[in-house]
Amino acid sequence: MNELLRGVDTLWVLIAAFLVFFMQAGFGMVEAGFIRAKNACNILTKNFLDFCMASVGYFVFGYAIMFGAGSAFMGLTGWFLSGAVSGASVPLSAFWLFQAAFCGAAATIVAGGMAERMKFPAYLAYSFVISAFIYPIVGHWVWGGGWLAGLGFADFAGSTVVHVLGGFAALVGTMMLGPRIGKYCPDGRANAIAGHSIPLASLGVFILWFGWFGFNPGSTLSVGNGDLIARVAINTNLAAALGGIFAMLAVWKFFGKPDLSMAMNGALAGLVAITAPCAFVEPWAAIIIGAIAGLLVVLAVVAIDKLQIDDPVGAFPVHGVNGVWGTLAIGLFGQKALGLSFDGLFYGGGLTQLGIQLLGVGSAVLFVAVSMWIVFKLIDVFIGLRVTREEELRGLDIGEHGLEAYSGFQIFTTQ
Amino acid sequence: MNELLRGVDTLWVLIAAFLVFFMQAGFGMVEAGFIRAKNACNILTKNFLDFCMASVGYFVFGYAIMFGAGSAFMGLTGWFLSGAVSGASVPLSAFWLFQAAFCGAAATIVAGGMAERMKFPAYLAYSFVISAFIYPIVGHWVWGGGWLAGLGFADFAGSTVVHVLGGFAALVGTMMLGPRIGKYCPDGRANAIAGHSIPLASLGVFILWFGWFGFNPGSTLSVGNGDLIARVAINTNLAAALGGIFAMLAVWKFFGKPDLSMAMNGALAGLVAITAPCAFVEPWAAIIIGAIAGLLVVLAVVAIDKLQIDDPVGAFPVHGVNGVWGTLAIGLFGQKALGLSFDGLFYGGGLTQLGIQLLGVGSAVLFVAVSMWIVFKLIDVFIGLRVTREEELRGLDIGEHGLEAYSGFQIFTTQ
Amino acid sequence: MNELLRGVDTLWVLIAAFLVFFMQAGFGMVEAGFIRAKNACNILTKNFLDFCMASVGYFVFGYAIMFGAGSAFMGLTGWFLSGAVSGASVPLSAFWLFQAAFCGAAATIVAGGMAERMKFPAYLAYSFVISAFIYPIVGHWVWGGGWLAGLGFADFAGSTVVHVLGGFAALVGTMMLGPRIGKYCPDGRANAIAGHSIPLASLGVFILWFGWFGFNPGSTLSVGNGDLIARVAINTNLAAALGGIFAMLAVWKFFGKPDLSMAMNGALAGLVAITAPCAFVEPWAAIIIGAIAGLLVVLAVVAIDKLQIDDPVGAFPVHGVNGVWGTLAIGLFGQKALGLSFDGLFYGGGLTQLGIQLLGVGSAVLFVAVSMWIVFKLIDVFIGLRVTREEELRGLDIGEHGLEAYSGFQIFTTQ
Amino acid sequence: MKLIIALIQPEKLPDVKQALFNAAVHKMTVTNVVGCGQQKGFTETYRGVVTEVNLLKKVRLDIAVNDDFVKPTIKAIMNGARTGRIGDGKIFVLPLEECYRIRTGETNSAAIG
Amino acid sequence: MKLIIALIQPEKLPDVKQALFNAAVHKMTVTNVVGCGQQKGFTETYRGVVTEVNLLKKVRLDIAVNDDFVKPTIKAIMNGARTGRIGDGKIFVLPLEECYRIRTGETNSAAIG
Amino acid sequence: MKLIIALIQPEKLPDVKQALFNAAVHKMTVTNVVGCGQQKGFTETYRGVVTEVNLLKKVRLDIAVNDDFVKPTIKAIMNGARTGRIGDGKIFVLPLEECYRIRTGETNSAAIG
Ligand SMILES: Nc1ncnc2c1ncn2[C@@H]1O[C@H](COP(=O)(O)OP(=O)(O)O)[C@@H](O)[C@H]1O
Ligand SMILES: Nc1ncnc2c1ncn2[C@@H]1O[C@H](COP(=O)(O)OP(=O)(O)O)[C@@H](O)[C@H]1O
Ligand SMILES: Nc1ncnc2c1ncn2[C@@H]1O[C@H](COP(=O)(O)OP(=O)(O)O)[C@@H](O)[C@H]1O
Repeated sequence: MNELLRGVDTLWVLIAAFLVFFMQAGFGMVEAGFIRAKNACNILTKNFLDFCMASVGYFVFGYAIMFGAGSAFMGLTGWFLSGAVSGASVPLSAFWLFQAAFCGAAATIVAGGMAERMKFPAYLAYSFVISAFIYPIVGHWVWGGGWLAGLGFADFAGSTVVHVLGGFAALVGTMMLGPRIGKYCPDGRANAIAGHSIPLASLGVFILWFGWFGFNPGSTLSVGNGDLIARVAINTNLAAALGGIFAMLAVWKFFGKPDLSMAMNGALAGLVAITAPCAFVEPWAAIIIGAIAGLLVVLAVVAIDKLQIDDPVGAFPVHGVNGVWGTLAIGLFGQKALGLSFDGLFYGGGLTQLGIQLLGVGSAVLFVAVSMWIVFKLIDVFIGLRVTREEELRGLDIGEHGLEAYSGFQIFTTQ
Repeated sequence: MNELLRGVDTLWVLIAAFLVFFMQAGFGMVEAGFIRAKNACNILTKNFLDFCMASVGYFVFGYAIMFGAGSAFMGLTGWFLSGAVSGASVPLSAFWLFQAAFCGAAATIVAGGMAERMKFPAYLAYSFVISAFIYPIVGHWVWGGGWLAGLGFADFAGSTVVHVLGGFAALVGTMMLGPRIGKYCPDGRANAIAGHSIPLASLGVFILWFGWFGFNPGSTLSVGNGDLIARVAINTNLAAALGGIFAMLAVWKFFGKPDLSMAMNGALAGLVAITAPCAFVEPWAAIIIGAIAGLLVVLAVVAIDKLQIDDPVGAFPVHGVNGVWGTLAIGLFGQKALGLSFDGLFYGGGLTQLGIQLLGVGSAVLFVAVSMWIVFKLIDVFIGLRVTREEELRGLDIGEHGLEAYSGFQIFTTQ
Repeated sequence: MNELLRGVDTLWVLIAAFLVFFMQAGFGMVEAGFIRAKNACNILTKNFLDFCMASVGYFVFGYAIMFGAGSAFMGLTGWFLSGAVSGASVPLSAFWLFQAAFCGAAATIVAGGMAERMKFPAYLAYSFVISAFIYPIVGHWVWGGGWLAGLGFADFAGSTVVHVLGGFAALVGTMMLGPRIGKYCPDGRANAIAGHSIPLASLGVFILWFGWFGFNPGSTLSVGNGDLIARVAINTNLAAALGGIFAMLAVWKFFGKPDLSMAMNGALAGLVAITAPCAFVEPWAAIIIGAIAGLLVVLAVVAIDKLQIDDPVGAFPVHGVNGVWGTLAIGLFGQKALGLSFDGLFYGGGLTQLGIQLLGVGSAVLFVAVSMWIVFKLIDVFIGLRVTREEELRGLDIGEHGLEAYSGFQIFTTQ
Repeated sequence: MKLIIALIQPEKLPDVKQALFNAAVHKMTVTNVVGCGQQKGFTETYRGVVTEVNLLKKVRLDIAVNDDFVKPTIKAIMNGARTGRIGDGKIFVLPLEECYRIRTGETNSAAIG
Repeated sequence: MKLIIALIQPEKLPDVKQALFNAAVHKMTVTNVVGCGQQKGFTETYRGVVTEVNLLKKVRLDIAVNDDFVKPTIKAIMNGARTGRIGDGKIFVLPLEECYRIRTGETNSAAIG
Repeated sequence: MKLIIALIQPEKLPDVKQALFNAAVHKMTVTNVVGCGQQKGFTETYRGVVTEVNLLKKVRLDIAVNDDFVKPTIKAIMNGARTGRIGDGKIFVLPLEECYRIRTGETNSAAIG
């Protein structure tokens, strides 16, 4: 019986891990679809290799830092998984695979924000560092028994650990890189640089939504009597749907037309936002959280464009902004009855949980911003972050990889 | 032990729900691939948002109508899921998610038939109405304890509830819209308007086939000792394979070349047809059902083209015609020993079950045709169903969404 | 309890079967993406129909030959599954579906190697023969209680049964067909014929990797306490990641740029190589096996190009070469403690297991090479293997299927 | 002989083809181009950025005709393509010195039609 | 100087390039076009509808040459592209007044080759 | 009137457009082409095969101008497109006999700009 229980839990964690792995394809298609054809191979190579690098980095260093015994800041045992112990009632291998897929997701978020101008070797270096060190440290704080866990900070499936981390790393990197050539006119107006394949991007969004059913429900790490995984699943779905609808309505109202690319970002925003609270809230709260996420992503896209921060796929608005929103939403809608330390504001729990959430997400932002600023600066000095103007105009596919994404097709690479 | 049993069943229902959700991506890719590039964003937006709308509509109204207590015609309790009860031995949230994904599938079938000329706001209105009201009513009849359930009407996974509904709604809508500009010559000859991406469509068919393994086997709603889910799975696969082969052979024989787009429609036809009988028949029957479905889809495509009904992706031939065929097939090949009320015709049960099936599918067709005719008429009057000639020629992507599917690519939009 | 156990195992085997089925989409996208647009429909039709044909062939003949009672060479009972028994503690239907999906995978590997010039009817004939007869015979030797099973030959999930078979069949076919027009200059230099859609290929690789989580872990055919499926899953992932990284490094070093298409082939190579040993080795061994696979695939691609064997997608380097490597790796890294007959060379078991592995893979190669040579020769005589020069230049999509992959797009079909 | 080059709106191609057909002009070559003219471009709102696309999609027709066909051809194009709105397009006429039909080796007037 | 425009079948491009190479013509510009001519088009049977596609894919070559190269160039194209079947294509010759090489600023005969 | 055809590197299009704009040339038609010239092509290493791609991507500009605009237009293109490296491209000038604006029916000099 215990064998079977463990078997069923392992099955669930593994299936969830497979789904989270598959999100990598979703990220790849969304990011590639939203940029120009001449850089599509480049982003796909980054996306593909950062998962490979994350697998290695998280095997050698990451898991030990995140789940090893150590200080409140980071773990220090279990390098190369040797001597490491599982963080759940499933075999270490299964737990590791699930966590490694998360780590890969965090790493790949950044590729989108820095797309169309970042050097490939620089990206490889970045992706190893984030998955071997930066992500595991924040992960340790929250899920590895670190100081935030001790305070009662709640982040069920990683709005902070994965998305705030990825989103803010993308923001730092994007600002350091500067905008793509031709994105802003001398007079400050922004030009739209349209994505080359909305169908690919749309497929990617569906894959991500699909994979998120592993990301959030899988974070239960156990099947139990089914109640928890079912609640997490319904919340995940509702927040995504409402995010999509509200982002579409917002863009329709503000810009006159229902833009699919924004509606899709809205669904992703809803998914990011529900990631932290999915276990601790009721469906009606998921609906509100998703709807607000849909609005937030539109506002954030417009805002960073005003600031001339050129984020081609919306990595920061989706993951950064809504990662913060989702983390804070726990302090508003969360319930003690559903496993939280304190009731949220709207359940009469006052500001305690909200305060803890704010502290947690604030610390994560600070740590990521500072550490990634240093990492990118170092990479810039030793490898160089940005390709040459000529290479950027021709496209990184030829320059960095000697390969075209769509050989034989007639495509305008500059206009 | 009971906890574990419930946990395992929940796991299964959720995984099946995820797979059914993923079919949305399949529908999107098939529909987009089979139409012209200039309307690809439009159909993807429809496809994307109808799932979002279905999530909301089915949450607020749909579930209550379908599974609430009420009359033989419709349920009336459990609005907003409050006070609703689960229709299976799994948590309400899990059961709802599975059912909501079905609802989304029914809604999205219509997009394909009415593609390349239907206004976007009209589509949004339609998709809310079908998922909040029309689909749940038919669903109530069959699965919610309504009058057809009482008669012993059998539709295991929804040939009637989902596919006949979607297929006939598409037929009504398509006829009301009229054909695309340039589809029929003044002398009545039809022109082929080729799809813009067969690879995308082919990916979509694989995703649908994959998702159907959630759709049909998942409709067991419980794992049991594995026998039933295994039987459903093998039948699903065999019918799809035979549908593909026979559609290819038919088109090869009649038109000289093995056309992939038709072979793929054949596989979908096989899947639609086996959806109702999958639990009640033996594999050899699944083979015959699938093969006939493959032939039927080819004949139906040719027939509706003769009638100048312009259904760009074959929504009616695939879902409507084969939904009827599958429902009736139960009356021929079904077995009492496998859970049916009466043995089918070929098992010596006479015409009883066949008669019930005919009554059931006939009523559904009637109800859908009438109600959707009214719905589309009202939409036509208040919103307008069809875009202008100019917009149709330029493409709905620019007109409705201000977005191109393949920015930078050289594409002929008219010929 | 026993019911539940059987139910859970069936659930697992079915989910794994669905994932393996989905690999068909992955193969389709990889193969289509790596060839020219003018032949994309053709390869997709082959890919689509060989799964359909495999479903039929494996139902009628294949299963009986592979798992029926009979001699050490082949089984002879259970035609049409009637009287057949399941090879695992799950229902026959579930076991069959899992095995049929494997059979489809073996068949489809060949399409890639022979792409862009093989006649469609010839391919249909080939795919029926391989899935009804050739694959089941080798399968019987290893998994159906045949002579290799008796010797203690180990191939956990099919490096030999599936990949060596597919890879060497592709090699034989490719050599018999000769290179594509324009691939080799009169002076012997090779021209690169670039694939038409790297994004599609890259999606395909992700789908394959995802599906492999069904292929390898699913081959446990039972959940147990989770340990085995978790070990298989982590090994699968690590080998793929390392294969990707090392292929990229190799191609970067030898040819100056990190070519995505090669890195992706490297990941596939790692997956193929770990398929046989995944249950019998530790993660560190999986890392080494994957890394070597990544190097091997690059060397093999270069080598067969030198020999003027024109394999457009690398079917032989990926599946043939690394199928052999993976099978042999058991003799090096395998452990008795993990279920092998003898310890591998590096665990002090001497050369026994390695010898058995060599014998097994050698026999499979021999059998496949000879039998497929005969099959292709017969097809060549009776149907003709290769299309005309004119059709090859125009593309097989128009010639064989009367269909374009990307209607409306401006594409150069010759250069 | 002249070579007539016309740049028209893509959505007018069916109408122009019909008009040319009515004028007994059956041979032509069609190319996808993008162009700048007086037309300012539609407004895209991709991801919240309002842009004016200034290279707009056009279709280019190349029609080689004998001298007596120049007028009717131009008239047909005008009729088919005109909406009266900016963006309707342009027609250019170039001198054409020789013409060959590859299949038969015929030349000039005999080859052109 | 002349500008030679040839419209050929896409699948003949390798042969034409070879023939031009043999005639020492190494410079050219190639464009994807679709065209109507005497050729009726292949029959598509997409989803059970038999259609004749009337705008067929062609390849357009633009080759600027000095006057003494006109004849050999035309002959080479003819040789490479001719199959004797409808659809083989057309060649047009236009007067060319000036030619510049952007890199060096050379003009006319010096710039053309 | 003349028809100016320029073949330039795709990545120089923004610069050439800017230069033309500065020279008050606002109208043009842009086509995607591939070309052979003195440039040998970048080296691709697709899947371990080193190739020299000999049909390279270029952008073709067609600009119809009145005679007094010919010189400034050519100069602007030269300025925008020149890098001094092989592959910079070519400019051809053809005589243009007539020009029509479809919208208004205006002709020649009045129609061209
Ligand atoms: N002088 C020119 N040279 C080359 N192409 C031109 C010229 N003028 C117009 N065109 C082409 O014709 C198209 C239509 O021009 P349009 O905006 O209708 O100009 P107008 O309003 O002056 O008729 C442009 O997009 C461009 O492709
Ligand atoms: N008068 C013309 N003007 C422009 N293009 C032409 C003309 N005649 C032929 N073409 C082009 O040449 C291509 C080949 O013509 P084709 O069908 O071979 O004609 P023919 O049989 O008269 O030689 C056509 O598809 C078209 O693109
Ligand atoms: N004689 C010609 N006829 C047609 N196109 C030409 C000719 N010469 C050059 N081109 C076009 O110009 C492009 C650039 O040529 P390029 O390699 O820069 O030549 P060069 O070095 O002689 O200036 C070529 O790719 C081709 O498209």
